[in-house]
Amino acid sequence: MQDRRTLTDIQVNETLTNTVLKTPLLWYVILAFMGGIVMLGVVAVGLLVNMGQGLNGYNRPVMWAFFLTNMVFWIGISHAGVMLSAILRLAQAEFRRPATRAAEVLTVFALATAGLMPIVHLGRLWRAYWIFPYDFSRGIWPDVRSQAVWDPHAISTYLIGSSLFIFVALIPDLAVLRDRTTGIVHSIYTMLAMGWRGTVRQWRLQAIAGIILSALLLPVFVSVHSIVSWDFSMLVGVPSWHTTIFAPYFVIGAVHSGVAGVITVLVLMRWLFGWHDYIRREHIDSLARLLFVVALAWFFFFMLEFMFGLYHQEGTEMVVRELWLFHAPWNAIFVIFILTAFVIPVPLWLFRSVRRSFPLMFFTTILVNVGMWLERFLLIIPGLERKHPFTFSWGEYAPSIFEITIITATFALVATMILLFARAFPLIPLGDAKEARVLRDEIRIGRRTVQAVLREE
Amino acid sequence: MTVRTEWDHKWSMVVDIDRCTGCQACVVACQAENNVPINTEDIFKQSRAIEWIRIERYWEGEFPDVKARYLPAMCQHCGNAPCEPVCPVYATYHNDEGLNVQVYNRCIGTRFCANNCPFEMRFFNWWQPVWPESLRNQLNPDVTVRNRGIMEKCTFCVQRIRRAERTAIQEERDVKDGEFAPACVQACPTGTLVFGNSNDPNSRVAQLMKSDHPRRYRLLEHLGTEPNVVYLKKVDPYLKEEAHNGSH
Amino acid sequence: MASEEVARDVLQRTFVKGGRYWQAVAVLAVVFLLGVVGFILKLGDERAQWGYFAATFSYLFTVAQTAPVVSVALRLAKNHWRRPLARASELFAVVGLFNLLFFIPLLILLPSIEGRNTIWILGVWPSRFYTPHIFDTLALVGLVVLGLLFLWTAAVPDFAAAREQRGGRGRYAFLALGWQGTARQWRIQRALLGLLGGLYFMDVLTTHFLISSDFSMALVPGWVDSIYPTFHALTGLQAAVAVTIVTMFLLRTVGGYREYLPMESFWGLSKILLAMSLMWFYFWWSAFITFWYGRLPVEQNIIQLIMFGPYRPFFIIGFLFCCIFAVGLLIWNPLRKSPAAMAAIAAMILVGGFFDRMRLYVASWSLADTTEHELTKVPAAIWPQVPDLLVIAGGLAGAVLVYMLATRVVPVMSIWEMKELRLYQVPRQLVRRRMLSLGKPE
Amino acid sequence: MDLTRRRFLQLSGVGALGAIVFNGCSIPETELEIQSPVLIPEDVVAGGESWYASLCRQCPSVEGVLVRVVEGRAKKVEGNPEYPLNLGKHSARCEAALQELYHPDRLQQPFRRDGATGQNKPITWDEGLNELVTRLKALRDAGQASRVLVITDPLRGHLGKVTQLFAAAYGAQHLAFEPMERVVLRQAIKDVYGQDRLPHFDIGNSAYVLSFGADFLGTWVSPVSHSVAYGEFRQGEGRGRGLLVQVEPRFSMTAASADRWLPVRPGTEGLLALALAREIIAEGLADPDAARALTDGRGIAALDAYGLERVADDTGLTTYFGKERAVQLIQEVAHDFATKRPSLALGGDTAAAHTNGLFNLRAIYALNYLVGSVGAKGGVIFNPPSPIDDVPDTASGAPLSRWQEVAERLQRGEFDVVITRGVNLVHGLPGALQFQEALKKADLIVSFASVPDDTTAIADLVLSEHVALEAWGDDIPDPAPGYQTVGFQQPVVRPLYDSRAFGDVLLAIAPEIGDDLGAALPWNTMQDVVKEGAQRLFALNRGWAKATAPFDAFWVRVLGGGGWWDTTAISAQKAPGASKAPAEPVRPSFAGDASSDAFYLLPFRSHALLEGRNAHLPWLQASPDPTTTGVWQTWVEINQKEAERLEIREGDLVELVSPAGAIEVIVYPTPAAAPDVLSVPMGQGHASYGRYAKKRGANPFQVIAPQKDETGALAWAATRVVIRKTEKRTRMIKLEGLVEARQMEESPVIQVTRGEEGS
Ligand SMILES: Nc1nc2c(c(=O)[nH]1)N[C@H]1C(S)=C(S)[C@@H](COP(=O)(O)OP(=O)(O)OC[C@H]3O[C@@H](n4cnc5c(=O)[nH]c(N)nc54)[C@H](O)[C@@H]3O)O[C@H]1N2
Ligand SMILES: Nc1nc2c(c(=O)[nH]1)N[C@H]1C(S)=C(S)[C@@H](COP(=O)(O)OP(=O)(O)OC[C@H]3O[C@@H](n4cnc5c(=O)[nH]c(N)nc54)[C@H](O)[C@@H]3O)O[C@H]1N2
Ligand code: SF4
Ligand code: SF4
Ligand code: SF4
Ligand code: SF4
Ligand code: SF4
Repeated sequence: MQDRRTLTDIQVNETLTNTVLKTPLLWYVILAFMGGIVMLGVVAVGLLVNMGQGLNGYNRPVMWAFFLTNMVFWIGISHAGVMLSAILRLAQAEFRRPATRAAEVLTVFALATAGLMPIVHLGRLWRAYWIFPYDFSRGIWPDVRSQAVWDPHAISTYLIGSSLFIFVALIPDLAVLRDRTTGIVHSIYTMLAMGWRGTVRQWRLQAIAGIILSALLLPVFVSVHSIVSWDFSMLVGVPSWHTTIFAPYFVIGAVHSGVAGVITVLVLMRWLFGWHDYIRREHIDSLARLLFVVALAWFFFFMLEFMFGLYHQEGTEMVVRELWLFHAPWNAIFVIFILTAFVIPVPLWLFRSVRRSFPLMFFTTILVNVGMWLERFLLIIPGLERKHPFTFSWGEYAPSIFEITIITATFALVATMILLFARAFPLIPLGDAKEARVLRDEIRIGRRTVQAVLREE
Repeated sequence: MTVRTEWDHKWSMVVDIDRCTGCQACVVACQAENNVPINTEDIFKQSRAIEWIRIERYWEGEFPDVKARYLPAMCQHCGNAPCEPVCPVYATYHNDEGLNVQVYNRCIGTRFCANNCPFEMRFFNWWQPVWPESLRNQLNPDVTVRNRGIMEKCTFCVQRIRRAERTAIQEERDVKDGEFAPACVQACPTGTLVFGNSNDPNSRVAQLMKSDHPRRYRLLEHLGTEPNVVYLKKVDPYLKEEAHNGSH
Repeated sequence: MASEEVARDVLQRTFVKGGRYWQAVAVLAVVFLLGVVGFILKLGDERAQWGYFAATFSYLFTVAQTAPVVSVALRLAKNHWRRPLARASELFAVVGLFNLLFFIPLLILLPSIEGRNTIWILGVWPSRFYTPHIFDTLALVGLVVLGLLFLWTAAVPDFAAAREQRGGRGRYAFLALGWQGTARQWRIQRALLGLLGGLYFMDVLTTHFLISSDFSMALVPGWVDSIYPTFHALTGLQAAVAVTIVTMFLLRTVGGYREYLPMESFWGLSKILLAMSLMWFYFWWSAFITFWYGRLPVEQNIIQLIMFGPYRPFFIIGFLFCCIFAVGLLIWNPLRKSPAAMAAIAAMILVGGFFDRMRLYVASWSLADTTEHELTKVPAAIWPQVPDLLVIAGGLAGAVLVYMLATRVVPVMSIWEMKELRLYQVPRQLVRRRMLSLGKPE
Repeated sequence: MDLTRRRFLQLSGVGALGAIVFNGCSIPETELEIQSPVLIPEDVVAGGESWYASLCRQCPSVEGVLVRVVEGRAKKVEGNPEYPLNLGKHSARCEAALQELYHPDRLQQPFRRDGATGQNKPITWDEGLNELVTRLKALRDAGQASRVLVITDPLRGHLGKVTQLFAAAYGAQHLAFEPMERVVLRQAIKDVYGQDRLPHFDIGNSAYVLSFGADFLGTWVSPVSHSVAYGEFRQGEGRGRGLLVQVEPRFSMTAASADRWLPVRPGTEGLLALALAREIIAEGLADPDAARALTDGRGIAALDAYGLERVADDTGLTTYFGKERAVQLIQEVAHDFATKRPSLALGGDTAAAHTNGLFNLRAIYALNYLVGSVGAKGGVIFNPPSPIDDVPDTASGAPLSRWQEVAERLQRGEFDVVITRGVNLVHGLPGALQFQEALKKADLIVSFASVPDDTTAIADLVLSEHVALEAWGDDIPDPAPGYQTVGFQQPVVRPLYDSRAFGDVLLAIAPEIGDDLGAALPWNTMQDVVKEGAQRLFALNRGWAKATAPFDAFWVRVLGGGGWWDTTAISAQKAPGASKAPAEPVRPSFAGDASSDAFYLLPFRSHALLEGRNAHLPWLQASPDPTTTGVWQTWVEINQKEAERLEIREGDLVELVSPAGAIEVIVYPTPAAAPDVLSVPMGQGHASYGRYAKKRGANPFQVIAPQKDETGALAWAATRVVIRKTEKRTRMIKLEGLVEARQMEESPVIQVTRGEEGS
């Protein structure tokens, strides 16, 4: 049953702008805590710059590890935004409405964080800008054959695109804020609202812009994670990475963790800002169903990846599978990953009661992301530990305190950025909330009342 | 203004495993020649020792029929080097003399190349290399001391190649076979390592790496990286069966 | 049209077929018999010569046995526009029975896995039978059974309607299984449809995985392409949508069901077809770029074998028809809204799909030595002989024939769903605009 | 590069295309453009370089080197291609001469150690020498010159001569110290071949080398010269591939390179040699004269004690291979040794380091008579005497018996002044001798050192010495390459610090101690001494550097060429022929636990650090052991199955306990160790030897019991130890990764062939 309450436009405006106009005390507490962790991370990065990557746990042959694992993870999370906003917008799915803004914001911040990871990982990160074709006079171009060139370009395209996407959707809400603030803040919102008056033409243009951006961003979203996957799958140097399924496997995995991340954030928002009337059971129910399908598909891809590692009976692939299954700590990580990313949460979502429970969805989606982080870890590191038949060089990897600090800080960073965003802009699109209210309908069939939505004929 | 030589050199190496005794002379020679940082105990503990050439020892069999097989391994200067296309900044590229060149100044330390090197021949400077002041006196002025955060690997002692070529230009002649050798080759007492211009059919290296040499093979040939280092198989007259002969 | 009228009309069209129908049946039967002649001519050929036969099998599997998934998936997604086309796609389950005929010779021709690098385990007895034989047969037969059960379950209310019309006796009395339309029966039917549909979907994926691995990839030494089964399944789904569109179009134009098949149904499927065509590129590219960039000699050879070498014309036709042209045309909304255009595009995709199957299967079957570690030499192309052409034509004709005969028994429009549609779709006025209110039953 | 319009269009065209199509398959045109500005520093060579010939002093072989000098700094040491011993090649140790030169802990001036506080006080050379001279003078004047003891490393060439002259003229005792001397080897060569000088083993021309215990490719006698020959022996052009069989209880580097490794029980090498002799004679493959001599004319009955089966049992081969195969192996080796000629038997290291060492070596070297390899190509080639007659051309450390005696005399206070140079007695003598305590009984310990070691640490007067690269010298190699050879050592850099050469100091103080000393040592500097030696060579008027011009031209030639040699000056001496084999074997005896829990302890010279003299050099500390790949530590190699049985794993710290003491070492289980043997590398365990060696690892001399051979030499392989587990663990530091390196079956990186193709 749907537990919706009829709200007026005024109520909508009041409650959804309360993050901006009336900040809860908890906001400051959490912000301070998260900000502190971010500062720790900044110090750690400073030390890395100063002393060298030796502070991390890397070695020969494990030259990539925690940071790139984390990059893949955050890129994964970032895939929720466009997935929900764009696809569901194009598909006119109603349940997307309260989630879009949060998802998009998560996208942008997760993406920015992801983009930081390979930079932090560089040996000479102060030279990171060399991967862009910035210097025409010297004639030194980046090598376009390198995935490390594709990556930053794809990520920055996606980042710019999705920022624009947020902004377009934000304009009407900015106008609301403009009208409710005074002083310097008012003038800033005035500038940002770009003269929004809510005329029919403006609404139509805004809707068209949203659809066009959705359609444009979709291929970008697929390509970003594909390219990230190619960082791995195109390498012949690491046989267990060199597999054709990586691109779609990474993309679907990203959607899996991303949608889970959005649900987590929605539940948190609901709790933090008290938006019980906007983020409702039916919303997370629908998202959970979507997640269920995605999880199945992802698992199918995972199985393929796993099977094909064994398919050829190549020693170099077999040893990696052997590490996964029989050697500590990988076997433990493998089990935890399978349990948390799939076995525990996914069957639970078969139950309506679970799908409609905020705490349970919160915990299951957290589990998913724990599992998905470990999945990336498992994909990346064991392959490097057992790279090639030169068994003489086989090694192992353990993260150092620096890596752990910086990884932790990235989580805090995303949280901090979302909190700051919430302080300046509404996290649920006001217009969408109102539109949803208008397009709601009911049909009577015999004695039953069936919920319905209005669609153009 | 590309550095051009008027001749057609392809520098290659032959490694006759049957001669190698694992004596490590080549290893230390390379470290002395190329300003390789000191591999301290800590560095070894971190699995970060840098040895541009290393002697890999593989066990075979069990006591008492046990064998130790030695593989002197250095950058294979692959003709189709997987490490090259992945470098975003052209810090590693192929030059026109068959060398896989590493440009330290360009490297930003992505370590992409190291991951894609199937031979595990690239070494990263995890720390700023340090020498006690007095030991810095030994550093070879022809070779850059690498900074932290960049990749390095065997260069085929490019500084020696350049010196020999420059001398040859001054004396208006071509570089003679055996006129110079990389440090490891020069050191190797058993003659395991042979270096030279494989484009010159009369050079020793070209003779040894002929495709019909009965013991010729290259590392991980099935990967198609076209290594520029040719190995000559170990001979073991007491081998139980003619195993390990597939090219895979 | 009122609900009662729908039932009467649809059943009428099921029971009584026109002359054109019978003419078509006759022609198809003749072509099928020619195919049988072709098959007999092929007996005794080397395995290499059976590539086209394998391609035909795979194509029928791809198109017909995947088609019911369209109905399954849309049902799960509760699309309101699926109702008119559900049966047309479900009905393809019957072609699966026919395709089993093709499967048997292939099983016998499959080379032993002795000396090959594969995860499959040798069978104990008799030694020629190993896991591919067992699992592939189980999966394929299971698929046929599940498909028929799914079709039956979905059609039970309609059989009951037919039974009523026929006076409660005869074969429809049996097929309707005592359907009375009680609330409990509806619940059971809905649950069964969900269950069988889910199982069918999974079995389709499994079978695509097995067939693509065992009947093509495994025959090429060194070809390890983890996305290939997914690509195979995806092309299957694309073909399934395409064949459904073509069938809908034929039903609309020559079958007389114009009123039942609204533009919206074509439009809905067309978007899916566009997505599939895009994914065609994506999956293909994922494999291609990995091989191409890696530059391993074996992978270069495989690219040569199945893309740019002997079967390049087949690949290009498949690539253009299923991907480039398809995407290029389908991005236009006016085309997507036109049933005729959609049918043309879908037909093109079906043709492209057949070429795609040929380049993959003929190439795989043409390799003599499957025990090598790697593909070191790309063999020359094998072109179809007359018997091959006969077999292809016979196979395709047989499949269509079986489908046409089935429409004689099973109503090709789902009567109960047409009724349902009329309940859940209510026109509404919102301010100044006419809208539809779409009921979403929980 | 001038950018024409056309070129610009070309470039932008290619660039755009390249961006669209990832042109990964070939080097795009543009890459060449990109290459041009990226000139790597190595492309630009700058600066001149000079190469000076000199001698390497990093190990007792003393080989010829060339040193690269740029801007007054030595940059690289390489083998001298002309030098007959090493022919341009060198060992890992050799390079590290640079690190000795630039060692951060080098003594920069003399020190006086305050006995009370233990504080080091820098002093000037004048102060130091003053004290020394005063002291020596006083003792001599008091008629107590014999209370002075001079201990040096074994010195050949003119430095040896100067030192000997000094000691003799003064009346002091002079002893040479080497931790693993060659007393037994010399005695055996003397006994069997009647030679004073070590012979040249002609491995390069041999078809079959049978080595007992001698790690001749690693550290034994002249490893680089052996290795150069070994390369030829294996794959030299125009010859078949030689076969190498190593009989050794430990899996040494040479065993690792051998075609067959026969891990016999320690001390039974001689037994096996005689069994082989018996078998060769029995098969009728032996040289008849030699066979007759060996068996005293009695036929193989004389060798009944060395029956095949019995020896197979006694050597332990039966235990490892099974009776049948063990017997077969011995027969096969005997047969091959006798038929694949020229063949060569050699022995040393562990074979000599037993209480029956001399028995073992005599038996081994006698084998060469049976196959006619004495004095023949591919066999044992005798060396002629030195071309300069009054300089030492053989030098070996004194045997253990002497050191025991010295220790006792020191304890009794019979020595007042002890002068040491280039020796680390505290580290290199068995701990049981308590030599450190004994030394401290002397009034004044004077130590010449460049990097202070354990012995320097207890010295009262520490005199900063030149390193070899700063000093003059020469060498009469022993063994020589089969002909007369003299190597010349010249300073290649100006001395870095306030240090002096040992020889120069002796020459400087001699006249001050007494006029007679001054007269006995009439030279001012070592340079003069060396030059005088050169003059005598010049006078010979032969050899490669023969010059008609004045001596100066000759001098420049020998300095530039690194030495003088005359390939025609070979030995004229004849071998005395085989002598009767002992009727009954001499069996080894072992100190320590005889129970089955105990293991034979086989200490071995580290390939880089040797007995410890190179432990202060970081390159050598970091140079992986050839078989274990261990670095920077002391480990114990133990058979994997034994380790499993004892439940110890790699990285466990265990104590090895012998009657002489105990050391703590790291466990390294290996497939290549006999079950009853433990081997431990030497080289570590310094209390002081610069920052890189200090307090690192353990010194096996601490557990070696002072067992002796009949020559009085230290039988360093005659100790048995038990393993005592500790609860401690650490990481075995090695180059090998974290997984035992074995090749993958389907993709071996080292391909092996049986080699029937004839290569
Ligand atoms: N890249 C670079 N180039 C520079 C400079 C720089 O900072 N960087 N600095 C510039 C400056 S300021 C200067 S002054 C010049 C210096 O340039 P140079 O005058 O070339 O100085 P050095 O290279 O120090 O040494 C010259 C040579 O003298 C030798 N030598 C040492 N002692 C003696 C001796 O007693 N007698 C004789 N005959 N030879 C001896 C050394 O071994 C060395 O080979 O370099 C200039 N060039
Ligand atoms: N260890 C060592 N010491 C030496 C020498 C040696 O070879 N080795 N050589 C000796 C010799 S020959 C010399 S000449 C001296 C040289 O000694 P210095 O005169 O100290 O020379 P540099 O070390 O080159 O430092 C010059 C400083 O000037 C700065 N600089 C560069 N360009 C400009 C400019 O346009 N304007 C200003 N204001 N500053 C500038 C540089 O950044 C640098 O900090 O060193 C002597 N000392
Ligand atoms: S061996 Fe490795 S580093 Fe050297 S060229 Fe080949 S891929 Fe590059
Ligand atoms: S580490 Fe340096 S050389 Fe290697 S890919 Fe990165 S930038 Fe290029
Ligand atoms: S060729 Fe030069 S750089 Fe390469 S391993 Fe040998 S010594 Fe080192
Ligand atoms: S120097 Fe020569 S023999 Fe010694 S380890 Fe190196 S390659 Fe082998
Ligand atoms: S073996 Fe090495 S250390 Fe010894 S003298 Fe020869 S080069 Fe020098």
